[in-house]
Amino acid sequence: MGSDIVEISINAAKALAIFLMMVQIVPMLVWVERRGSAFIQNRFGPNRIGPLGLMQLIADAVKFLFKEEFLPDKKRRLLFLAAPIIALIPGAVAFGAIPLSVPIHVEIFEFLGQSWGPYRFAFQSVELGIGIVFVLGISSLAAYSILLAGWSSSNKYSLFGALRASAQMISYELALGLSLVGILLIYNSFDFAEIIAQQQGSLAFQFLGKDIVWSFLPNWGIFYQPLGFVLFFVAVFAEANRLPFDLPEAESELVAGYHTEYGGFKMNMFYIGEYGHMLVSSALLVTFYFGGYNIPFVTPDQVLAGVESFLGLSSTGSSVATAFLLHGVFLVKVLIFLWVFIWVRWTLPRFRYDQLMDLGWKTMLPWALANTILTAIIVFIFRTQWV
Amino acid sequence: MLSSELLHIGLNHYLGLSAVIFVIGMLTVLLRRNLIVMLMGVELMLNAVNITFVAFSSFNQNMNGQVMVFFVMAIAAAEAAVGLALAVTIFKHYKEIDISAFEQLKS
Amino acid sequence: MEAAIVFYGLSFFMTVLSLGVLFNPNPIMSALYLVLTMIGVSLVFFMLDAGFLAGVQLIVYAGAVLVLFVMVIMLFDLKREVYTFSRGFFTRLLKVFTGVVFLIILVKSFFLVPETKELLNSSTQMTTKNLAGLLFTEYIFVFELLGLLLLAVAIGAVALSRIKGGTHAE
Amino acid sequence: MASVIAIVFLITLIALFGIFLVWGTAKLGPKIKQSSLKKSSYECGIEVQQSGHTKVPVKFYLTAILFILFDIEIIFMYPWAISFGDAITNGYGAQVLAAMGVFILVFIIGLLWEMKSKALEWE
Repeated sequence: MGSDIVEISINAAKALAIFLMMVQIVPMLVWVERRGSAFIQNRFGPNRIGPLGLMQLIADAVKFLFKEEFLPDKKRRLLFLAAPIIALIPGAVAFGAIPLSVPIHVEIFEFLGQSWGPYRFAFQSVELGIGIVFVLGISSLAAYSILLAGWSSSNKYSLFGALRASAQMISYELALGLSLVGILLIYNSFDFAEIIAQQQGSLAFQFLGKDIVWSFLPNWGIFYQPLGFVLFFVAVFAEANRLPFDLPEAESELVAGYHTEYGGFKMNMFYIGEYGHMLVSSALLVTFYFGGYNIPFVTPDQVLAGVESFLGLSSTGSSVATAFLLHGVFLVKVLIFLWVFIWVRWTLPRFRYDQLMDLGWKTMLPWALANTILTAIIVFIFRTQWV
Repeated sequence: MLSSELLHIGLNHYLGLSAVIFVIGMLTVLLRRNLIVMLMGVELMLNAVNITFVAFSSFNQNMNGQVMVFFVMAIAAAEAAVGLALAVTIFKHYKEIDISAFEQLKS
Repeated sequence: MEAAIVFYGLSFFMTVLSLGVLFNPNPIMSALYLVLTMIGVSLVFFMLDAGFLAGVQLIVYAGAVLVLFVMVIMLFDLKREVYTFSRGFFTRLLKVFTGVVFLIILVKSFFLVPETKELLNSSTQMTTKNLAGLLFTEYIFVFELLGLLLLAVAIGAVALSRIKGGTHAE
Repeated sequence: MASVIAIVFLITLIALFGIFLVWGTAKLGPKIKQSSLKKSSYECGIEVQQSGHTKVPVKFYLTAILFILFDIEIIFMYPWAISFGDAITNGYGAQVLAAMGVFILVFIIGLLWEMKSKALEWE
């Protein structure tokens, strides 16, 4: 395949780094969630250990590791142990398929007396042409960890929590998948990088075959798909089992849902999975509706030229600097959405289960369908060359 | 000579893989007694056929095979839905999922 | 070289996993082995440059059909089976023999297929668009019929789930 | 090929990490003799009412069936959405739109029927 040792090792290191980033962001989010909810509820939150209570993360992790282990009866022990491991996979793999910045171009350089050819490293661990379908497919595997956890716990509350959670996830997956059809109609691509590339600069669209530019708005997907954005946003909450859709762990009815019988780090792994889901959802929201890693009104090429002239680096160096700058922009956008997730948790009350299913099947699905039809007709009218 | 033929992955390798999986699926349908596992065997067989379709389509640069796989997937899912709905109905009636318990359906 | 390693590794795992579906007496383990086989099939599709179908395989099989299987097994609360395989030594032998003969016939017939060209690296994006083009020109009738079929299945499944007791009420 | 290697590598990495964590908690935690009471399932402290597995409402599985069917219809919209722009520029956008219109009509009929037949009602 023409790949040499440098390329392979850098790709492996990249995959490792992105995975570690996902794992590292979880304790931070737990901290933000606890401090943030304390802030919203006018409390202090964890503030004893370290500055601002930041060391609480490490204390928690160590405490989780040294917890006593509970196991249910022998028959289902394998599945009981496998469920938390499976919970990690969808979030991390899906996050690996989302581009976090522009690809880095490395020019030919001399090293160890050999010249190493020009490289192109994508800022993501799995580069696929069909990113959207892959991410949807991988996230739909999250139902298994929940079902297995509930089934193997030998506890009726766990089982019901698991069934509720999986029924909820598959119901909202319909609205999620359908709300993306609008985005696909507008951008005509399954590739995240291509979708982001079409969102650079300021708002420009074709109207009856003529090009129109509105320079006061960035070229973001939300201006093309406001209804799709709302539907996707709500569906993403339900997919991540977050409040107001956290029925599976409704404490008043089901003890703690599917992870009632789990303790220690195994329970924490479910949380890593859930926060990973949140991370992927925020990244997808940013990618589809908020321009991805683009700085508003500025194209990545302009950023690259600016960096090159301003810092005076070589072309490789400026490519790396641009990639990390845009990655920072992406992270800021993602963090804003992660904060929204936490904010919503303390703002809205929980739904009742029949209301939840009604919302998914009878409200979201028809609206997503309406959004699809409307987008198709508008795209048809706007893009056709009416002579 | 043989090793280079083995290392160079061509169409026949994919067809061989699909043949193995197809036969395993077939044996699952033939040998198991559990109705649901038999349905799983049918899914295995359909997937083996899908591999064949995609392999031929990719190696011959002909998209018709992939369209057919798309249809097969849709029909397989419909088949699984109806099959499992029937299985649930039968289970509710006989409290049993063993295929030999359904012999009296004849009468 | 790496293609060979990936292919043989993947085929080995898929064969083992599908044998797991066949031999495991616990239905839920069979279903989980099947999930892993489906993910393997999706990876095979990736290797064959059919990225869109690989994603659809993940969504439809791994994410939907097998979830239904697992749910139904939980619904019935199926335990480890005492009698896994069908009765009769000679019947079993005959069935295995049929399977082996069938495998031999299949493999022999595949070697009749002329060795084709290299796998060209076509862009996945283009393939999906070609697929859609075919879907909406040549296969448009089948496509609409499938919509009707899915409607019929939806109605039928709901009707089947409504049946109480059945026709042979005691 | 590179993408397959990357996916397999990533999944292996995560699985190893998870196995390491599960193994670590099993090794590091205190070893306390597990009594039968401790092993019983947790039901808020009261005695266990029914052991583990109760019958599950058929409702959940009906939802899963309907999900599969609608999911496939949505999957069929994806290639359409991808190629719609090209179809418009090539001048046969109206036909493709009409074809999809019929399909979506069938989808809507299905959805309406499910609503009317109360298959989507949760008590």
